[in-house]
Amino acid sequence: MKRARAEILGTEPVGPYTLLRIRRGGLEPGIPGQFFMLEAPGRQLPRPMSVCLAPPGELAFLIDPIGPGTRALAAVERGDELGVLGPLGNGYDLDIESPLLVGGGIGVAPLPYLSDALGHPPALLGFRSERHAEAARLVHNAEVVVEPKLVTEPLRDLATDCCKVLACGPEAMLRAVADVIPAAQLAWEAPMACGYGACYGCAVEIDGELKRLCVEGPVLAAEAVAA
Amino acid sequence: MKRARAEILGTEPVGPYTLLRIRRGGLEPGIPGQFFMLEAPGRQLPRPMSVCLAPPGELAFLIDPIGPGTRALAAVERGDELGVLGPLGNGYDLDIESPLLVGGGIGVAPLPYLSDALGHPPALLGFRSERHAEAARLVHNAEVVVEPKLVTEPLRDLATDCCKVLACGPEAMLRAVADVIPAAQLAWEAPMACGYGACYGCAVEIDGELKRLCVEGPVLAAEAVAA
Amino acid sequence: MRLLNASGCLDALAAPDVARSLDVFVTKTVTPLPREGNAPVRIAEVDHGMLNSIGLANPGIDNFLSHSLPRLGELGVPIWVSVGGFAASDYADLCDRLDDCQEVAAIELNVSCPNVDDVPASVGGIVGAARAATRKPIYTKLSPATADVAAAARAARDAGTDGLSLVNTILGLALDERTLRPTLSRGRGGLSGPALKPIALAAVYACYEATGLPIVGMGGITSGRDALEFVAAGASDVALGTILFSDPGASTRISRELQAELAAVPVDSPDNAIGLAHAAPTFAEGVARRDTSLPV
Amino acid sequence: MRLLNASGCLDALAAPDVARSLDVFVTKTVTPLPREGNAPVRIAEVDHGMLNSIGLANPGIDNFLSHSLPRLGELGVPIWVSVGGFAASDYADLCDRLDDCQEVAAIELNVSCPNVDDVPASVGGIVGAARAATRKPIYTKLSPATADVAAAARAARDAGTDGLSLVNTILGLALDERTLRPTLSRGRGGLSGPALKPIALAAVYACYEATGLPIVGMGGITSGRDALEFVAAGASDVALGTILFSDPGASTRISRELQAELAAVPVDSPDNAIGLAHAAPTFAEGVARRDTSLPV
Ligand SMILES: Cc1cc2nc3c(=O)[nH]c(=O)nc-3n(C[C@H](O)[C@H](O)[C@H](O)COP(=O)(O)OP(=O)(O)OC[C@H]3O[C@@H](n4cnc5c(N)ncnc54)[C@H](O)[C@@H]3O)c2cc1C
Ligand SMILES: Cc1cc2nc3c(=O)[nH]c(=O)nc-3n(C[C@H](O)[C@H](O)[C@H](O)COP(=O)(O)OP(=O)(O)OC[C@H]3O[C@@H](n4cnc5c(N)ncnc54)[C@H](O)[C@@H]3O)c2cc1C
Ligand SMILES: Cc1cc2nc3c(=O)[nH]c(=O)nc-3n(C[C@H](O)[C@H](O)[C@H](O)COP(=O)(O)O)c2cc1C
Ligand SMILES: Cc1cc2nc3c(=O)[nH]c(=O)nc-3n(C[C@H](O)[C@H](O)[C@H](O)COP(=O)(O)O)c2cc1C
Ligand code: FES
Ligand code: FES
Repeated sequence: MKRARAEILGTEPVGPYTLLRIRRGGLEPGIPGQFFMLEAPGRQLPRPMSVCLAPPGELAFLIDPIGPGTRALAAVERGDELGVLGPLGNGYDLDIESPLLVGGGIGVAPLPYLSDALGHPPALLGFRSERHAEAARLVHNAEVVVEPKLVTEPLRDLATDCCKVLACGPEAMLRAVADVIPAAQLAWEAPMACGYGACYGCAVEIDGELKRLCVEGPVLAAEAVAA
Repeated sequence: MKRARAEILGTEPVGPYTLLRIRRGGLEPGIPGQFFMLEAPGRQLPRPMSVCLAPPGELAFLIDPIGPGTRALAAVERGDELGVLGPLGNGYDLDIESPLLVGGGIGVAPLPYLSDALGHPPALLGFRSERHAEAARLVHNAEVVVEPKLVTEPLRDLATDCCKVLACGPEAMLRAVADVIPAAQLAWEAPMACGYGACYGCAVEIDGELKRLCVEGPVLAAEAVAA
Repeated sequence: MRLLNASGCLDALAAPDVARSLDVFVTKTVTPLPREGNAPVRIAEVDHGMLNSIGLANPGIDNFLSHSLPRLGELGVPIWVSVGGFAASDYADLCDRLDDCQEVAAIELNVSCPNVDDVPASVGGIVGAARAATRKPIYTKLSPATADVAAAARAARDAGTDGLSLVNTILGLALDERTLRPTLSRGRGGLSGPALKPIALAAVYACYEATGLPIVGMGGITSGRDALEFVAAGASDVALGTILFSDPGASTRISRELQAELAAVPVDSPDNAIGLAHAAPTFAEGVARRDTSLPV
Repeated sequence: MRLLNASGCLDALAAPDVARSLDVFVTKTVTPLPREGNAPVRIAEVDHGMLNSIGLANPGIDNFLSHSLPRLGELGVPIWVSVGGFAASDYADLCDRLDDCQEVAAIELNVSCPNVDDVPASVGGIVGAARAATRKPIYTKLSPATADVAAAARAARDAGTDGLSLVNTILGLALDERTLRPTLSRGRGGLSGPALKPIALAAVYACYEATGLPIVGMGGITSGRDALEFVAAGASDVALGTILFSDPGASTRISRELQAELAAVPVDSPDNAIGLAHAAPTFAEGVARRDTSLPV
């Protein structure tokens, strides 16, 4: 993990989300599924954000402004500097055959970078509305479903054991995916104060015990998480 | 007393001090020696400031940036808005013959407006340095002394009972003036949280008892203050 | 839900218009004898609040009854009198003196001033003595500076208090920017303002759960959102303190903001939001829109 | 003056470089048996700080001694072990187990965790039992949530503590933005960060005056200026907690800032600033440049 003050190169709306681009400088982009802690201007604690895109010299994050921290991040301006720490946690295992990416809502965030790393495998994305679905444009080769339709329906047909699923999304979706595909790799969320194992705030039940998601995850094998 | 959000018309340096000009709007300038509570951006409490000048449509305050509140006030920018409350307290009694204004340091602040109200009577101003003495230009008809010389020296010769002294300045100076001229009107300072009698924070010893300076003063008869 | 001033944060005789903007005016704490209060400097700003060591400056009960109270009675706002002493008998005497005054709507027992050296006797003892001395509604004001504020609240309830005022200040220190000596002559002083809010909210939450008594919530309230949180935590009324120093018009602003906040919850009146934080999860989840993805 | 981490705010095995940037590493509180801690959600941000209800999640003394301590010993940083229990005998046993470990430079007695239901016995009893069980230096960590923290400090001194760690968190509450229910599953949690600073500073000031013991000061320290204020109030060492979450490099930055602050006071070394806030007025006036005009 490395800490830096990174220059903000720009922000752009993607449906209801904001794509935040920073200068990469000496920071490693890390493995898809890893995350950075981003300073949330005016707030006490940084916020965990997955690497969304890593073009040369840049890092980009896709932000869903749902509360004080993410609203502050979505409001930063080009030229400002932001304290960033990362890459953190464990990303997806990329050493797999015929991957299928599955995302729900803001869970799409890590998939563009993941898709690039895997040579643009097929992806299945679910969103709450057409507007949210605009984020699908960040992911190559994606099939999109919008509520009331859920990703788990097409998933049943598609993903028998023909392919390995890598997913990120809200809890309900991840649990449904885990049911259909026990071998899936799932990226989870938890409130995080530090992101590097210091606070024990991000505890989640893994293999039957409370463990730190920032240390053990955020990507976990589906079996690891209690049903 | 009236509360308003006033537009900042501009700031200009006067020696080490800052002259802050705001749009008067519906605010009364009050009597010279009265003060306003000015919001100090980013701070919890407003700060008391004497009316320094009251040209048509404006109010001006002279600020000595000595701490977080005054530094924040000296740093405001034209076009910003500031919460202001006033006029507050009791000003100078202007119904007097042959007045002599005496000021020390930032104690010069209320004197320009006072001088205008009295038709520019003679003034005696003392400062710590030539740079501080630049503030003397705000007061007509002023004689200036710079440390190590003190205003009390010329005062002894000048003000027997030939004239009525109205003074503002640091405690040491006010006490010295009180010794020479028991009939003087003196404007005192105290830390103030509210400026309108609510907090009892500004208590000072007046006529032998702790009383609220924002209610009884800030201008007091020299005799009122214990030696 | 009524909007009050916090005791010691408004002088209705010095600022009658501000007092009239409130639903209830609460006096500064009155003691048996007159008190000048502590020596200046007795206020200091800190980054997220302020300290005070006023030390219960007040005219004493005799002058209060003869001079202040009659004039307060003319304001047309219900008057609560805050009383303080150093023994249960002091509180009993003060309540006894106030019991016949028809200007007095309620009595607040300040058993929690951090700025006087003699700590008053046990909460239960004081409330019991006061209860025996008056039929007026009694609100007991507690300090958050205790390991178990709910225990003090229970003691007050069992001794017959009608309600609780939560919270008083907690001791803090500020050092002068240049000398590094305490800014306040007395050294430490009571911390109020935004820094106190989470502590005050926790006290209201715990005491509501422990006693179900009516609670006047206070501590760092600066917005309608803050007021709503105190109500949700269990306050039936809320009081404004430090915010009045920078914004004498705060009560009007905060009532307006509160209405907007209620529309968002959504709850139609503040009274229907009382204790919402204690509501059954099912209800709360109903309010919550989107499922978060915590795997637990 | 040494720079430590606050217990529970750094895992030296997860972030060895951060631990090595400190003069002393303090472990998260270790209890007799393993503890998973409280159910999530167990952290929440508030406007001027944060709440936690971790609940002493730790591997228990056996695993700590067999797995963690040997690896901590290899860091090359002096190790203080924080211990916690629910009876004086727990503390005695823990101290006894640690007494022979040469990796352990000192023991911190956490008698002040707000996130466990069983409140430990009296401070004096715990410290006395611990003192009898170990020759290691003992620092007793106190809570600011008391009417008289100096009394607890005296009790700890009389029972044989070598120093004090001041302060632990104080209970606070945060409500979810949309549901108005407590953000933490446990309801209330310990408040840390800038909002705690004036309260912590007051505790250090009072306990230094009351005991003269060495004090590790902590509570909302985010800058060199904050560190200097804790030292001036009476801390001989200072610890960083919440700030480490947003700035793992805080210790290096704060030491640098502290040097600059000292130059301004002016004092040549932090140790010469210890207790400066208690210095004779004459000295302080010497430091102060300009006379204010308070007529008192
Ligand atoms: C490893 C990891 C990677 C992450 N990557 C991303 C990312 O790339 N992009 C991104 O936008 N977020 C991401 N998140 C989630 C993000 O960190 C949180 O949404 C953020 O910390 C919330 O902070 P806040 O202050 O804005 O909102 P909070 O104050 O923490 O929560 C605000 C309100 O939102 C509610 N809430 C909580 N979760 C949700 C939710 N999911 N939707 C709607 N309301 C909710 C809460 O009830 C609360 O009322 C990630 C989280 C983790 C752990
Ligand atoms: C009625 C009244 C009218 C006033 N009018 C004016 C005015 O017109 N212009 C103006 O500039 N000020 C005026 N003052 C003083 C001004 O209000 C204070 O200087 C201000 O409130 C200080 O706030 P602060 O946060 O900047 O400094 P504080 O944090 O309050 O003090 C900062 C530091 O300055 C030190 N300090 C305190 N007083 C002084 C001082 N006089 N000189 C140097 N250091 C000092 C303190 O020890 C502290 O370390 C007036 C005060 C009153 C009561
Ligand atoms: C200047 C000042 C004076 C106070 N005087 C009293 C008092 O006389 N009696 C009392 O019960 N509380 C007193 N308090 C405490 C307040 O009533 C209130 O409990 C506390 O300030 C928290 O509310 P706030 O954060 O909104 O100010 C005083 C507070 C301040 C700031
Ligand atoms: C997440 C978290 C966990 C903590 N765990 C412990 C602990 O295990 N033992 C302890 O004595 N204090 C613990 N504390 C309290 C800190 O050691 C410290 O006393 C407090 O946070 C104040 O310092 P700060 O404001 O700099 O964080 C914890 C604090 C936080 C924020
Ligand atoms: S976020 Fe702090 S330990 Fe995981
Ligand atoms: S400043 Fe508040 S009473 Fe005078």
